[in-house]
Amino acid sequence: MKIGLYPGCSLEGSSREYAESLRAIAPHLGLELEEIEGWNCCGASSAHQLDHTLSLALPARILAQAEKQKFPELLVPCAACYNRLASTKKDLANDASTRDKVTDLINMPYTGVTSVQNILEVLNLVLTPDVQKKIPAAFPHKVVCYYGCLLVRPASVVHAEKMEDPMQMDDLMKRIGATPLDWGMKTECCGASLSITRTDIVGKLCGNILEDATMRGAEAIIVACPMCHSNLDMRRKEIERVTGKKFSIPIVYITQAIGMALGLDAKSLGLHRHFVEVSVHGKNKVQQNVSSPSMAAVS
Amino acid sequence: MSVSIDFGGDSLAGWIQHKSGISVQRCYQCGKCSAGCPASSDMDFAPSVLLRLLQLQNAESDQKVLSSYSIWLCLTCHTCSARCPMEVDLPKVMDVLRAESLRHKLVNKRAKDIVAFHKSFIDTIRNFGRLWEVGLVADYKLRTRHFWQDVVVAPVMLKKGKLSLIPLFHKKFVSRIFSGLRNREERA
Amino acid sequence: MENNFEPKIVAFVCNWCTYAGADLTGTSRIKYATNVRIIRFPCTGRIDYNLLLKAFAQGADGVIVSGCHPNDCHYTSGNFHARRRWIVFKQMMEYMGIDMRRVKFSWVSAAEGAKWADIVNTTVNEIRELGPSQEYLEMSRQGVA
Amino acid sequence: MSRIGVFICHCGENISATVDCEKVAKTLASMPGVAHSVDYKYMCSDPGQSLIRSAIKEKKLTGVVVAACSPRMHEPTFRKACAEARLNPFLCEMANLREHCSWVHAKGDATTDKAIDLVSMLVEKVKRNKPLFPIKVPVTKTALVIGGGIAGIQAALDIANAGQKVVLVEREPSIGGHMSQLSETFPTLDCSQCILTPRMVEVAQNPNITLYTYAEVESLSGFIGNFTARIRKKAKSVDEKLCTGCGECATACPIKKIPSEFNTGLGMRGAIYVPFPQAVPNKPVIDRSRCTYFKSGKCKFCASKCPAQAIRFDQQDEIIEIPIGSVVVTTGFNIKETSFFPEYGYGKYKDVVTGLQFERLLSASGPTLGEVKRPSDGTVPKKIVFVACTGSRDPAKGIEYCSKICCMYTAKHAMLYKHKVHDGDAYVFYMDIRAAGKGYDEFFRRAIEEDHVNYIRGRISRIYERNGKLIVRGADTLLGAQQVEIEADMVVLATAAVANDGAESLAQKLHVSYDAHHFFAEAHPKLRPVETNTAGIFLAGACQSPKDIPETVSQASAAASKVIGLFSNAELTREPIIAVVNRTAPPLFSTCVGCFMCQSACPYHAIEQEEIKTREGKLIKMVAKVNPGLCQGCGTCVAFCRSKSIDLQGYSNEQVYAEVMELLS
Ligand SMILES: Cc1cc2nc3c(=O)[nH]c(=O)nc-3n(C[C@H](O)[C@H](O)[C@H](O)COP(=O)(O)OP(=O)(O)OC[C@H]3O[C@@H](n4cnc5c(N)ncnc54)[C@H](O)[C@@H]3O)c2cc1C
Ligand SMILES: Cc1cc2nc3c(=O)[nH]c(=O)nc-3n(C[C@H](O)[C@H](O)[C@H](O)COP(=O)(O)OP(=O)(O)OC[C@H]3O[C@@H](n4cnc5c(N)ncnc54)[C@H](O)[C@@H]3O)c2cc1C
Ligand code: SF4
Ligand code: SF4
Ligand code: SF4
Ligand code: SF4
Ligand code: SF4
Ligand code: SF4
Ligand code: SF4
Ligand code: SF4
Repeated sequence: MKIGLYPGCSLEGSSREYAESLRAIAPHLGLELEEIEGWNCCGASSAHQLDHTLSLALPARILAQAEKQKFPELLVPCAACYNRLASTKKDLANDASTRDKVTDLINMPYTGVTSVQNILEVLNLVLTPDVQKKIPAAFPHKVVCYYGCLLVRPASVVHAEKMEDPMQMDDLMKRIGATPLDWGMKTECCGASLSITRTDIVGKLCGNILEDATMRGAEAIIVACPMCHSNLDMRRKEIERVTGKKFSIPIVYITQAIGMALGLDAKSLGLHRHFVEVSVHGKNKVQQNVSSPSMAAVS
Repeated sequence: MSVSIDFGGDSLAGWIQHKSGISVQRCYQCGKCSAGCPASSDMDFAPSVLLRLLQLQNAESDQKVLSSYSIWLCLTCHTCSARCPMEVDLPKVMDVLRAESLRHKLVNKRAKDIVAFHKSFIDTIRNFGRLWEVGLVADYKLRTRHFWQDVVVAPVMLKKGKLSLIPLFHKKFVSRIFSGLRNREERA
Repeated sequence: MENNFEPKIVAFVCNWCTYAGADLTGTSRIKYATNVRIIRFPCTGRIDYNLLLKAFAQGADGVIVSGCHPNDCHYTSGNFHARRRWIVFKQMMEYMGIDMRRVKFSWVSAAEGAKWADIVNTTVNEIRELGPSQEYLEMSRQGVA
Repeated sequence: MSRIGVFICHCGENISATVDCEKVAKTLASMPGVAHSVDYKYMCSDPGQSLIRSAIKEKKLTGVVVAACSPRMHEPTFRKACAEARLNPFLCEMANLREHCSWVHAKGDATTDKAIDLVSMLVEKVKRNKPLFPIKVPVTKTALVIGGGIAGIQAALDIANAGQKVVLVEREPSIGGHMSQLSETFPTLDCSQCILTPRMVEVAQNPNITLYTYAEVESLSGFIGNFTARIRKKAKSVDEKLCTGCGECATACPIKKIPSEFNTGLGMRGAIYVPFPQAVPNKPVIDRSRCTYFKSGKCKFCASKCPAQAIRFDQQDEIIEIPIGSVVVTTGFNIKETSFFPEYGYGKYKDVVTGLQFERLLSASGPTLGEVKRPSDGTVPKKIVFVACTGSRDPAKGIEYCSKICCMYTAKHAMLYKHKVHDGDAYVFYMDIRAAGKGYDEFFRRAIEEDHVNYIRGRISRIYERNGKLIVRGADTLLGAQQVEIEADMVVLATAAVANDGAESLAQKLHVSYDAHHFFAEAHPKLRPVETNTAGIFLAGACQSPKDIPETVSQASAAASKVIGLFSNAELTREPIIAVVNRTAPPLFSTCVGCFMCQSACPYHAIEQEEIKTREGKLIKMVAKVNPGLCQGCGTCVAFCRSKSIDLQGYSNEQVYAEVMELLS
């Protein structure tokens, strides 16, 4: 399956392991990724805070570009970008005058033919029983799946099948041999947009998430969003300061978990880039060369 | 003391309806939004209280809303709207409120960092076309003078290859959007 | 425009709401213009547009159709039919060359005595402004309609 | 040639003060067809009425117009006077000179002219009036009551005790409805079973009541006084005449793990079962979808243990037809399951229960014998949260209305819990307290003041489970919407009361209206609350809207009294103001072209299709036919008929056109 890819800024920067792991597993899933040309930032959680038109124009340009390259489908692995793109698509479809204003700004034709897909939708398609059979090293771990906000809300934009108790990620985990646990924080917010400015709030919210996951006996938290990942993985110090507790549970991208199940090596999945050591691995324990001297300074 | 703020002859509630089609009068103050809001306990007015203030439709409460800290703490997580029995789209209301707060220069003092951050973010996009995290943080620090914040994490990030010190320029992709927006503002 | 033009107006009203409302106008001694003659029907649902055409053909200058409020119909839904037919009504009447400003459709309940007086008075004033109804009368005289 | 008599009333000075009555009478006297025209001070007085009577006789009048007050006031008076003089009462009309003329206009020519118009208009009408005769329809004095909850029980008993026959149809194996599942009832806290069971037994024993349980109405045809009901008696697989209700069969049945409907899934039943010990009739039925024999052809343990040899595996559904005079619909309501509430756990957590399940846990005859225990592990919950308005008043979930009963039963639940678990904590999250009945507010205040239930004003955002506790996250809107988190052992959701399953299809079978939420619609919310729009069909209880027992019972008695009133006549007399489809000589038979526009327009389903056949039985055409039992005389059909084949007696086309012509002549 060939599909357009909009990586988004995080996947080039702080979350490059997400991109690395996605690219590493893609060939094994029969997924051919074609990166969209000349892409720009979608505006993420900031544009709409200050400027409504800008918050539509930035994603619209991306969508128009996808159209120009004739992508019927565009995979948007970052949940935040996905949310912005999908909601822009909806707003433009519903309101002709806004659409005119925005297409005028970006100076590109836009019809809305490209379908915007998040990582769960695409993985659900390509992780077929056939692929499953080929998985050499299943992923025999108790995990909790963390969806956060952006993959499930708002219902008018994201078509998650059960908004309060989504199961797509849990289902994918089962397919690679993991045991997804029921827990309380599946769709709670991690505080993403206040990550830099109110790190204390992020610390508190992430603390709740880590605590619940730990308490349920999960070995890892599976995520599909760079914002969730960086908050839960990199903000441990702040989390510990706010909660007064230490947490060692690793945060693993869904693509990394699938990569480990496929038996790919840690490096190609970018596991060494994590702040918190990834202690889970595929059944045929792959080499975990993740320890780096800086770990001590962080945790 | 209350300054009278002009919303084209309407109350702020009317303005919101005009801008977003949302009627704040639908809210029946059940508090379900505030109950689930992750930021509520740090807010000066819980989300449902903000709506109550808007329902009053007087200049004093309108001003309270626009100068509140709450509107800047809202994470746009949509927890509230997903569960609101009256289907009030609070995050959208928040978007309008923030724009009005800026426009009327009523931004809460405590929120200036948050506004600074969003401004830095947009500036980064304006300048580079894409987000360049080092640039964003530097811009933000210059704006807010919070030089030491995050300093523990950055070196680790650098070490783990999560930050790049040199930006790539993709400015051309967005320059038309920003110049278009500026022209629009000037025309307005 | 003739100043002392006294329009002839026919009111088709339902027995249960508007007729009773007009009774209340009387018992409350609220005064209104003498130009209106009420014809009683069981329900506005009974009124078909041919009757209105007939009235105009006979020289009425205006017509009032009034019944119960949407959910109060004595017969559950007769007035809904009347309302739904109203659209067709309107098109038909316009097609036949009747100025729709001469037709007033309203709801007056048994408790709205003052409203009835008000409707009569405004209708009379409006039709007085419009002057006598000529066109349809002419047409029907010439046998066009 | 018509000979119309015109009588102008002065009403003392009420009319004559502004209308020149003498002039009106004189003008009318010269109108063609008017044989007599006089004015008089008080027409409704005895001398006034005898003026009419003698004129009818002396002048051989063929019609009468009394120009006086509103016909809404004195039409019956004058019609009666005419009848006394042997003039058909429907040949009398009234012109309204008082309310519509003298009282609303000043004295003057314009007023008198209007009066003349009003009278002459009715003279033209009355010339075209036809003698009409009240319609008489016979009445079958048997009432059909559908649904055996407290509403059906009450209605059936009231009708039966008035000496009339009742057929009571209940689709479950026992009557009793939701009330039989309740523990104690607000606002008096008397035991539900204790007050209900005697009434259930009374139903079974009343000779005027025929009870069909495990039965449903297949169809209803006909009209008021003359319905025919087809009832499907589902096969119980037990011969009720032989069965003694000993219960050996249920003990013998190896299938024991079927969630009991009566115990809302908190208890189990067998494949052959009596829903609850006090059931009426207290005889089992076999649930064929669960019975091993019906699935695999083997077992029959029950039959082998039955001392009365009453088990009948070969029993068939039976359809019976019963003539019925009137129907009372009492099919009740249902409540939403916890699975309707994603944010409260999608029915995932065993200790999140509905109010009805909590009733079973409180009930002495329930699965825990009245001890409040958690369904998950049987421990006694020490902290319990009640959530009001769960799904009600929630347009996002499609239910805008207030379920009306839950404020009260939630107060009751919290109270009863505190009575049973003294050291327990009870919290109620609510939005408003709706406790408007007699003694209701006092009742709920008692929960707060005497039983120390914590009432918190706010809605719950979310519930999830952690370490065997239910984390309930709400807000206290009276404290600035401050967040509240409670670690509860159990949560009781006061879930929305909704229309019963099958309500919509039943309404369609009966031709009665229902609202957007499938509750049955009353004819008028204030003045005809227990009638439907279909004459002869009444309703009572929670099938009309959620309501509590006192209200249900009053409605049931009201509906019963309507039925009794109907049955108090040998035949029904109805005003002849109804529609008729014309009939002409062959070969046309009727100008009706069979378009049936009228049929779809009629709000009362009063128009039927009639086949016109040759003597050999060959179909000539289909025409419309009005059922005089159903027609209410609204005339909507007339306005729809393009071929002018259907007309309304008393307001015929001829009559109303004559009025218009005269007015504008
Ligand atoms: C949790 C809870 C607690 C309550 N507590 C109280 C209280 O304390 N005090 C109080 O006053 N009220 C209380 N109520 C309200 C009370 O239950 C109702 O007022 C009452 O049950 C309504 O009676 P009903 O006969 O109209 O309907 P139901 O009790 O629902 O009876 C309807 C009957 O009709 C039958 N039926 C349905 N459809 C058909 C069909 N198509 N054909 C044949 N039969 C059919 C059903 O099987 C049922 O037997 C409570 C309700 C709930 C949910
Ligand atoms: C301000 C207000 C607004 C309302 N609005 C609404 C509304 O919008 N909708 C609605 O449904 N309801 C409304 N109601 C309620 C409504 O008025 C009552 O439900 C209704 O009037 C009750 O009727 P009733 O016949 O029981 O009592 P009443 O109307 O009080 O009639 C009792 C009659 O008995 C007579 N009487 C009293 N004692 C004796 C005696 N000893 N001997 C002989 N005769 C006696 C009285 O003179 C009176 O005529 C309203 C009530 C109020 C106060
Ligand atoms: S949840 Fe909705 S109705 Fe309730 S207080 Fe919040 S906005 Fe208002
Ligand atoms: S969108 Fe904003 S107001 Fe709503 S729950 Fe999230 S943070 Fe709170
Ligand atoms: S008939 Fe009517 S108008 Fe005449 S006296 Fe009697 S009440 Fe008055
Ligand atoms: S064993 Fe026979 S007699 Fe006894 S209850 Fe069962 S069917 Fe009836
Ligand atoms: S035949 Fe059916 S009902 Fe009888 S005992 Fe066996 S399973 Fe039970
Ligand atoms: S009765 Fe009370 S709890 Fe039930 S829906 Fe109405 S207000 Fe809510
Ligand atoms: S509308 Fe007229 S023509 Fe058509 S079926 Fe009815 S009566 Fe006959
Ligand atoms: S008069 Fe009304 S009720 Fe009677 S048949 Fe016609 S439409 Fe039906």
